[in-house]
Amino acid sequence: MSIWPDEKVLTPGEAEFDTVDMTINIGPQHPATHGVFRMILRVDGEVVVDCEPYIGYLHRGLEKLTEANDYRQAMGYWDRTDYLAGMACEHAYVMAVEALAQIDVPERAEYIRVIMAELSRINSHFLFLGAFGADVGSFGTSFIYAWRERERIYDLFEEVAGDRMFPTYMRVGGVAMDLPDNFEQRCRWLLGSIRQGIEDLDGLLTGNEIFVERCRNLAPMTSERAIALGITGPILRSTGLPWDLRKAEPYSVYDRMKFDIPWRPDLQGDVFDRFWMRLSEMYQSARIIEQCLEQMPKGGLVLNPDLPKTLRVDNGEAYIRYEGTKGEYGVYAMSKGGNKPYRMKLRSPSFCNLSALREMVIGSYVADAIIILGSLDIVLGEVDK
Amino acid sequence: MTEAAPYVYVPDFGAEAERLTPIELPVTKAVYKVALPGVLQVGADTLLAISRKSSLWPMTFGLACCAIEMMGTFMSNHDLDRFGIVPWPSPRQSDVMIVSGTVTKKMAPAIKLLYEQMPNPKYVISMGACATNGGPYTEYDRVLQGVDKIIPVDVYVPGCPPRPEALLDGFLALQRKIMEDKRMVG
Amino acid sequence: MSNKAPARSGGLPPAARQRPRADLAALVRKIGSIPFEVSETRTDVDVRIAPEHLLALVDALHNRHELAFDYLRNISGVDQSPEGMELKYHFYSFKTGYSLQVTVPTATGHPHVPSLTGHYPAADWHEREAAEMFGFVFDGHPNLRNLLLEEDIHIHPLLKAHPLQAAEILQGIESGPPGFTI
Amino acid sequence: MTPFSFGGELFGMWNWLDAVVRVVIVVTAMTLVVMYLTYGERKVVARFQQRLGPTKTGPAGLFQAFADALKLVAKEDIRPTNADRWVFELAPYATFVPVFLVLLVLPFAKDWGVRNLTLGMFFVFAVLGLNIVGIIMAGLGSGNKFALLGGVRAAAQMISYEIPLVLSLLAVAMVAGTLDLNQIAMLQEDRPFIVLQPLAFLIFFTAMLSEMHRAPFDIPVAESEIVGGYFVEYSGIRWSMFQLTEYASMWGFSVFGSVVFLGGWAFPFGEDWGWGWQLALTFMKSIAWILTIFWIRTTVPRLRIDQLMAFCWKVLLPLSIVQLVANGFILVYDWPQELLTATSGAGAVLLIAIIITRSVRRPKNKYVGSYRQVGVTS
Repeated sequence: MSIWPDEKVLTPGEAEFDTVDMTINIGPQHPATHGVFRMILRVDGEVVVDCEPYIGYLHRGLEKLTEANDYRQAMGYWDRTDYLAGMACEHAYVMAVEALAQIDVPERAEYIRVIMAELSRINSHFLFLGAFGADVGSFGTSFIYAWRERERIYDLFEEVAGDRMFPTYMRVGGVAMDLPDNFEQRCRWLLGSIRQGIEDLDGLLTGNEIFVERCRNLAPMTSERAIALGITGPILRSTGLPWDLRKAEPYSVYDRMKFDIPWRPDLQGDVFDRFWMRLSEMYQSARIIEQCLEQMPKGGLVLNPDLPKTLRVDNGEAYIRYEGTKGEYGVYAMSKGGNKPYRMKLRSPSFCNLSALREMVIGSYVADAIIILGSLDIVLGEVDK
Repeated sequence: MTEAAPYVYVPDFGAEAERLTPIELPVTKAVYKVALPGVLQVGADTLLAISRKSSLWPMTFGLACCAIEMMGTFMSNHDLDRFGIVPWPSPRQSDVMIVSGTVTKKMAPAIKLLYEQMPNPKYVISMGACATNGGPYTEYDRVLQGVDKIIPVDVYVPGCPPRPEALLDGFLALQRKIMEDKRMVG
Repeated sequence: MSNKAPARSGGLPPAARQRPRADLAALVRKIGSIPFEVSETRTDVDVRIAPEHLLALVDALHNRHELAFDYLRNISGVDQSPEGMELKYHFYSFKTGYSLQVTVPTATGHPHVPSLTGHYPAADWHEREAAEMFGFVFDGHPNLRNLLLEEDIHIHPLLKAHPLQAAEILQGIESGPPGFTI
Repeated sequence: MTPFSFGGELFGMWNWLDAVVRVVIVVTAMTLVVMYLTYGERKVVARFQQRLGPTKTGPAGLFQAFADALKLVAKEDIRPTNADRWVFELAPYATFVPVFLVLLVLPFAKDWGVRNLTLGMFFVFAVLGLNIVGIIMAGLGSGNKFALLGGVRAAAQMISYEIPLVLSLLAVAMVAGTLDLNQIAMLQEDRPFIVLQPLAFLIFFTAMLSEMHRAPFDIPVAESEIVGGYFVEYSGIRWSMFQLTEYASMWGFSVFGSVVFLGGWAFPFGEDWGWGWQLALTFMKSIAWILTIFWIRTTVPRLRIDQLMAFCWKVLLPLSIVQLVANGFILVYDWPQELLTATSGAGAVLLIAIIITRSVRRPKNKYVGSYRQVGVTS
């Protein structure tokens, strides 16, 4: 009979009523896998018995190519890792090189960098809201609402830095060019439109009975288990542990910013809490941007004037931990003289969060496995490096 | 510590060569081309070409950063639905495959399989520098230097990532191409 | 406005000065039983230890109350080609806020390192990636298979010995030699 | 008598020829309506999502449906090797026939329709069960795991939702007293049955949505989970048959629903304004019905298979049985008709309350990590 899966023939010892586990291949091409991620689910009826994730379909040799280019050329590879928040990855890479080469960054450039990084964070969270709505089934309406704001943020990036997704706007020692003069007024208008966009998506999804029914109490996670598995970012905070690198180990000018980590007494790390966590984090990012706009020194340089022609860095190593959009975006850099980095390792948050997928998915339904994968908000460029 | 023999690095690539063999398209003859006499075929060709041109269904198949720009083209700012272009999840019901992103050698067999699953009058748009010839990742040997090494490509869209307008222009070019070679297509 | 940005202490992000590193180094030295040296990198305290004593050190770091390193941040391999390969572990403790780097050098032809999956489940994928990219062998790892490359491919791309691929130029459209050579 | 009256022959033709002509009229009307439903859906859903639907093909994209249809006809139809042949090929026709049979019985105007069976509603119940067979054939026949899952899910969903559908229609039949659709429409001259039986209307609407796998119940066709459900292996003309079935059943159910609940051709002034107004009435009501289906489809996410079954067996079924019992008492002791509206209205309010309370579910907070007591915050 053609319908029975041929993998497991009923051995005589088995009772004939014993159901045969079917393996489903949620293959590299699947509308809900946000890119090229493959997982083989062993399914008994609708319940997932075992899940084997396969990654590496987008392994483009980030670390090998960084060693083949010098410090300034390699930025083109690093902002293509988390391609939803290009500027945030550039910020981390540039901080790593500055820590190695011990270069100072002017005050105004720090503020510009924080504004751009927080806008990228909002940008990436908007795509999460859109994609998650589509995974749960609302046929793209949440996608379209999210994209209305993303296009406006991309327009602002284009005005400031020249390109929508990967502007390579940040330089070692500062920022490429100063802001256009109407930037502050444009940015305030954008923040208003972002807040309106978040309320629209909040209204569409959060209060929806079916959405809550699908996501509440699904794959809950405790703080200890999350820490042991290496999960960081919104997923760790949604388990109730308010740990954000921007507050735990503040870098750049984050120690002057007043913002709080979204926290509720009844957080239990399930899929709904992760959604709620990212939704409320966007309000905090908007708050940070407003404070940056006020505290930013008006004039002044945006690039360190006394930078050497070719950047040569003597022996040394550094590990920069940066609060990326998905979690702790760590850059381990080692240099042995010369203008090319000797070794640059990316500790990618999606890679670590994804390693916990198997534990969360076993025991849930097939439809839930897709949503749990969506709630991890992974970006394959970062997972496969 | 005894001086161990210097570690000789011998890469072995396993069964990779035959996984990456390119696909040749079989030339097919449409029924109406055989049945209808010559003069009527012209009308049928134009009608079919117009209908194919104005209802191109791409497969939702994003590989990397270009996929985000491809999604941006489907959304309300640069609406592809105006041209009758609706993204469809399954390869069986789609006729355009947009290869948007870096094609690695691990992903190549999957792309070939998807291309074979699509029904016959099918087209391929290679979006972005990575899909066209490896883009910024040319020096790494795990990346396939261009998707046209494994499947025949109709339209190349330059850029890294190309702007949504560039992909829109790619679709218009594909529509012109469909209208031009309407006689050969089976 | 003074156009020179106010000097900050040598470009080090404030995170590096977050916790006084002197007393972390002192605490670590108190683990007397194992031979290791403590030094400083630009951002963390570094402990250099041989692979045989790694498990003992990790036990001490994980279980001692005042150290309590319960978060394995990152495992990166480094190919110091003439004298063999190194592994860099980064730990962080949520209770005390310390972060520590452990360096494990391995001999040239013998890249065997004990696996930490017993203490930290997070180490599973990191170790598989390091094993695949550099050729380390982690003893005691549940399933040490290829993660980022196909199953039947046994190459270690991040080794310095692995060659880069020559960029193809113009794929044969030009009849004569192309204008430039790399 | 209007020329197309049910009983009499058409222009004096033989009986069977008259039936053939009526069927041909209904088929052409159906294909036209289905074509413009696909086009309408894309336009309306695009409008909900702040974008323009198809505008380039034809004056305002009007020929989009023809372009799609012609392209699909000229597509190469693929049959996967491990699909068994005849089950795979006959599945689309097996799903289409029952949906088309429903259209034969519906009264579009006073006596207009192919045949007016005195047991019209009973005929619709009987025919409804058949298209499950076609869908299961498609699911199991195409030898693809996603299709298998889709087919089995569709079977479970449609069989279980048929019972509340039938019970809610029985409640209306009790109130109307007849099963003849034409009579039912005529009885609603001054007061549509939705006023008398709001709970039956709600149950019918949800059950019908799940019979057509639309909106929150589109689990067999969930493209984000099992890519395309049971018709994942179909391409070209066969796949367009499935689309035809889906939109035809949507149109059929809208007209049937408007006849039974919203008064069909009779409600405002059907009797005395002639068949033109009656046709317009049926058309307007079914379009309104279809617009709500599109609206629900774009905004509401998808239910999971076990929640779907729980909702049907634990909520819809008991409510419809209570509804039947209440109707029985009221009609036997012929208490005033207003009591019907009261009981049914209370049931409708209860159903909506049950749905709303699902959205305020508290987390089962049994996972309290030790870090929370320590209160480690930075």
